[in-house]
Amino acid sequence: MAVQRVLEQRVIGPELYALTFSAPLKLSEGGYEPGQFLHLRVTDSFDFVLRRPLSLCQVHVERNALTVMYRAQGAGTRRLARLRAGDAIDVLGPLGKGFPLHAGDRRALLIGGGIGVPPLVELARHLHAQGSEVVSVIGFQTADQIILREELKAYGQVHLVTDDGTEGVRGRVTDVLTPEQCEGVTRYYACGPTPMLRAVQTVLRERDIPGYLSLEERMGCGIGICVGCVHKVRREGRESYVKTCVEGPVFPAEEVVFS
Amino acid sequence: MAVQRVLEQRVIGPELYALTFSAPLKLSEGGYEPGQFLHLRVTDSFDFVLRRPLSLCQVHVERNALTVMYRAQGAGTRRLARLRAGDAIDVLGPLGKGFPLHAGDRRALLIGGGIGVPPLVELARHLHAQGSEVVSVIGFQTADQIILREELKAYGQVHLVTDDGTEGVRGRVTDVLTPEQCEGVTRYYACGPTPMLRAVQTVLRERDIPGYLSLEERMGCGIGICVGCVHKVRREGRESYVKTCVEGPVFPAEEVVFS
Amino acid sequence: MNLAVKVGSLHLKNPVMPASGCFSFGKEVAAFYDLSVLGAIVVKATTLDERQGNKTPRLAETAAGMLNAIGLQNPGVERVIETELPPLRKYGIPIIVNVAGNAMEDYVQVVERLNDSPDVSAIELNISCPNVKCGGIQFGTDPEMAASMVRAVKRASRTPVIVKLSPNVTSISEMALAVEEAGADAISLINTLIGMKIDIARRAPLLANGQGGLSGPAIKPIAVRMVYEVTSHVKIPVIGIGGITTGEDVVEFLLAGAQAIQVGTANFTDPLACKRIIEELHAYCDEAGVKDINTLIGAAKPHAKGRFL
Amino acid sequence: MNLAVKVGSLHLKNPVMPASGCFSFGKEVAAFYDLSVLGAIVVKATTLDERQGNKTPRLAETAAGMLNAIGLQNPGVERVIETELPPLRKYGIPIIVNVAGNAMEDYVQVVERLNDSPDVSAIELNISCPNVKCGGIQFGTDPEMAASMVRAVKRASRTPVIVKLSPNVTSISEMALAVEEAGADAISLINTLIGMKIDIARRAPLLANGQGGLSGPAIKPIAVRMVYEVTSHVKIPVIGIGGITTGEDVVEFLLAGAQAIQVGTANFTDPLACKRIIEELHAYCDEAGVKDINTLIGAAKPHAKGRFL
Ligand SMILES: Cc1cc2nc3c(=O)[nH]c(=O)nc-3n(C[C@H](O)[C@H](O)[C@H](O)COP(=O)(O)OP(=O)(O)OC[C@H]3O[C@@H](n4cnc5c(N)ncnc54)[C@H](O)[C@@H]3O)c2cc1C
Ligand SMILES: Cc1cc2nc3c(=O)[nH]c(=O)nc-3n(C[C@H](O)[C@H](O)[C@H](O)COP(=O)(O)OP(=O)(O)OC[C@H]3O[C@@H](n4cnc5c(N)ncnc54)[C@H](O)[C@@H]3O)c2cc1C
Ligand SMILES: Cc1cc2nc3c(=O)[nH]c(=O)nc-3n(C[C@H](O)[C@H](O)[C@H](O)COP(=O)(O)O)c2cc1C
Ligand SMILES: Cc1cc2nc3c(=O)[nH]c(=O)nc-3n(C[C@H](O)[C@H](O)[C@H](O)COP(=O)(O)O)c2cc1C
Ligand code: FES
Ligand code: FES
Repeated sequence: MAVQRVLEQRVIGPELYALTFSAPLKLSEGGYEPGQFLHLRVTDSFDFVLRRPLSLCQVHVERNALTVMYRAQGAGTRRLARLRAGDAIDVLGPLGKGFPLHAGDRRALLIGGGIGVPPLVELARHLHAQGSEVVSVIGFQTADQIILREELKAYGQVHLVTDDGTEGVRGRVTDVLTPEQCEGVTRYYACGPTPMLRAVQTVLRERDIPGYLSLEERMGCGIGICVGCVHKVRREGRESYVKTCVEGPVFPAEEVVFS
Repeated sequence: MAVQRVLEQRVIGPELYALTFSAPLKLSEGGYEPGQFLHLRVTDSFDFVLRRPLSLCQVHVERNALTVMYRAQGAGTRRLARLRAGDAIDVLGPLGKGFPLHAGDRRALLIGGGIGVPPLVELARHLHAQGSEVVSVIGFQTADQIILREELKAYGQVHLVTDDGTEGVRGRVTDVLTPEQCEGVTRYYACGPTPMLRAVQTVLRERDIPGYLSLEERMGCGIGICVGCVHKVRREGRESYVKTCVEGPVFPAEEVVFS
Repeated sequence: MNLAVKVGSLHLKNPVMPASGCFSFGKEVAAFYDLSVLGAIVVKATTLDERQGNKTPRLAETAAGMLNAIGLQNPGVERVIETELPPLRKYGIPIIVNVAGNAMEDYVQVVERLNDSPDVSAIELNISCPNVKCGGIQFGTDPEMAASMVRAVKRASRTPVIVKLSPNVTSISEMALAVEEAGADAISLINTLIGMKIDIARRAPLLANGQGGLSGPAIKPIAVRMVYEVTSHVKIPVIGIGGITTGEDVVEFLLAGAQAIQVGTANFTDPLACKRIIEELHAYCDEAGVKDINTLIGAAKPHAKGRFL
Repeated sequence: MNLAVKVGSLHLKNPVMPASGCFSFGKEVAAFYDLSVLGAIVVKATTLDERQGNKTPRLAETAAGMLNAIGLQNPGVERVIETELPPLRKYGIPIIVNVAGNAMEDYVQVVERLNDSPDVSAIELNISCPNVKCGGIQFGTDPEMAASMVRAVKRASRTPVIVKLSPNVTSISEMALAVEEAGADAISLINTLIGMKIDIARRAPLLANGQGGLSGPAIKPIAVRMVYEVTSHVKIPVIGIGGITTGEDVVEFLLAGAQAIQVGTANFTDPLACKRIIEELHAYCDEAGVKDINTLIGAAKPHAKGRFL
């Protein structure tokens, strides 16, 4: 953790922002995984006693900088959107367990919904680098919400879905997960709203494809001391609440219990 | 009240600042008195639910701007000190009753202590304009705290006092209020810390000189609705608490009761 | 769109009114906007005789809130009736007079005197002021004393009696049930929580009175909880108070079960607060497609009729 | 300069310790700094059997504070003794175990089990958790029940018993006197205030549990007042808790009468909070010329010995 400098704040859509800041670690030495998150202090005001978790989206090794992409939906993210280049920002992380890579994977399916897409970019880069074929299925409410399509295309095929059909296929991401489409997929990785994750888990369990889900729970500390961020998992037949900030946010799909 | 623009923030000494912002009224039409105060909202954060009262120090009719001078002593004024030209600032006022002018006054004595000096500048200008002779006695803890000496000199003689004698006379402002010095004074005006006001009131009552004291009480609303800012006054033999924000901050010295 | 609500027999054009002690008797704020936009007006606590209140400092700022120890400074019921209330007539909105005192007889006498004023629409019984030695807070923390006070005042009053409760109790529902049972027409809550700030430079309590009442956004979660809890137990209407600063805050209190709300501390931060909040409430209903604000009341409760509107 | 204080028989190298539930069992924060800088460590509430806690969302942010409804999730006393406490030994600081349960027997059994652990320096009796149906809060609001609980636990415990009080009561002094009389070695206060937030989009309480406990800077004035009040009534030492974020906040609590303090929510905002606060406290004493921090304790009270130091 340390106070970092904002390098850039870019508007990437309606209420959508890309924030780039100096990294709190030496990126050339590694020490991060795709799927991890950064826990950002909004301001030094008591208006925000809790930090905001945002997924690591892009890593800039040359500049030793990190980019997160977010929707300014509530008070804290709206305040973050007021940051400008040169401002200070208190950054904790990268935290948590990211997406595990499996060297032998031939074909990886990446599934992202809305503001769940950002962590997939760095993942795609890593998968591509290890020689896995990357296929992305990304869904948005409507055309103007689309983010990161070009970035993902750099690593493989991208299937676009919108709720209202304004671009790409009309429908939900699961509509694209047909048996044909899943042909040859050795593993999937999904990040997005809970209803999407639940649907993806069900469909791909039927197709017998193992995968990972990145969960979104409200976080207090982000480091495992408040026990606020738990999600239910089933391990060895036993259900229990585990902390998504340290044991997650990414979990093997078969462990995750949605209630 | 309205959101104004900061035009300038100037450091004028250790933890001392001069803040200039666009006026919430048309200054060329009057509507303000020396000795009134501005009630500034620190930020739009809940860290500061109360505004901060600062005396009107200088009026810039050409730019339609106002200057306040203040010491960044607590959290709110320290936050104000972070404002920069171009920032927005929520300004209520000018509020309260300022220093009344008496056209016939030959010689006016202005007494200011520390950060109580600012409202005397605009007062000196008005007194000078109406033809009164202006003599100022201003006291500071130490030399580096001295503010507004030159500004006051533009309107008359200035006697400087410091607690530690680093500049001017060593001692308290009351040490300068000798019978000789008060010779011919028709009225006095004082602003500064309560112990100073109390001492000034005592000394000048002995010299039979009428005057005004500008009181400093903690304010909530600044407009008369919270009854937080009261001070005791004696009127027609009866003591009562009156609101310094609407009936003051300036009161006839003979009314003011210090307990 | 309908913003009008009823609090018992009082008809309010919207659920927003200033809280007692945070609006004086209205005339100062009238310089900022036309008070007829308000749902009602609640004036400063009124006692039988004039009171000077506590020594200063009376105010302190705290995180997202403030402490006050005014000590019920007011000109006494005679002058309130003679000089303070008549100018409010022209706004055509209900005038609620907050009543305080020491002994039960004081309260009853004030209420009787208020019966003679044509300007009073309701009284708000302040049995919860933490800032005076004998300011009625004992009536606000003991259910039986509260009930006997309410019975006495109800007998005496021509107008509806709203009982303002203190949050400084183990069970707010018990207090609420006691005053409902005793005949209260409505309940308002919460008054301030007892707090303190130490001036570390002087090594002494900052307020001259030592402790004071905590108000502002800091206390909102406690107020919402108490409104939710009380409205689950009593049938009389509840007026929510505590930290309300925006139109969305009003919606939160209505959803929790409040029939109307009061705005206190926010008036100090922003003299236009009540007017702005009414406008924000209007805008919220517009955007959220709320045709009648009454459909929001209690809608956050399980099985609430309004829940799935 | 001396920062060391005593809480009964416990010797602390400084008055700063993390609050229960806001530091888990220490190992996570140990990745950020050496825990041996702390005055003591207070671990998460421990119950007889493992508990899963409440559904999510368990957290909500409020003005200058937060609500939590964790519901005492913990691995149970066995695992706490076996796996959580031993790694803390190496820091050489007192380890205080916060104990919770439903019935009195639960508490007694946990305490008896803890007697066998060489790592436990004291227990903190949590009779004030608002977030579980039978989480002991009934013991925290009734002086007689609290007293009988304290007597039973004192009989059972090998180590000193600190009783943690709930602020959700009409009279905190009455509670404090009852537990002192029953043999408590020290008192810690305050636990969280009961609050609620409504999610206006969903028109339902935001927390899965409905209500939760309010903590953070918002509650500091209430906590300071209660510490001031309780230390004016009891003779046993009091540990102050509530919204502490800076070294100056610690000074405020000490001046109000606290012998030591705990830091809760601030650990979430800043994992280094306790360490930073200790450094700030050190710097404050340096600047203010405080040679022995004990001279600050209670110094804000009238006629306090330390008042004019
Ligand atoms: C591991 C993780 C990674 C995330 N990555 C991203 C990302 O890359 N881009 C992005 O736009 N969003 C991401 N989110 C969601 C993001 O954290 C929330 O949108 C954000 O915290 C909301 O804060 P706010 O100030 O806008 O809302 P407020 O309502 O003011 O927030 C109040 C509190 O609730 C929490 N909260 C509110 N909504 C959510 C939510 N949906 N998920 C988790 N906490 C919430 C806040 O963190 C805060 O503690 C991620 C969440 C998690 C858990
Ligand atoms: C009518 C009037 C005119 C003033 N003019 C000036 C001026 O021109 N320049 C200047 O430097 N100061 C002036 N002051 C004092 C100034 O208002 C305080 O220094 C300032 O409010 C302190 O705020 P803070 O955020 O630094 O302190 P904090 O301690 O954070 O303030 C907390 C609360 O206490 C109040 N408060 C604290 N100290 C004082 C104080 N000494 N007087 C009044 N309220 C206080 C604050 O307004 C706030 O409500 C004036 C005060 C009054 C009443
Ligand atoms: C300065 C001040 C004075 C108050 N005076 C009274 C009063 O006279 N009578 C009363 O019933 N409540 C009084 N209150 C309490 C408020 O009416 C209200 O219940 C409380 O402040 C909580 O609301 P808020 O958080 O919106 O301020 C006063 C509050 C403040 C801050
Ligand atoms: C997430 C969370 C969990 C808590 N868990 C416990 C607990 O297990 N036992 C307990 O006695 N208090 C618990 N508390 C209360 C704190 O120990 C403390 O009393 C309270 O938060 C006030 O301090 P603060 O304002 O510094 O947070 C918890 C508080 C929070 C915020
Ligand atoms: S966010 Fe605190 S334990 Fe996970
Ligand atoms: S500051 Fe509120 S009445 Fe004067």
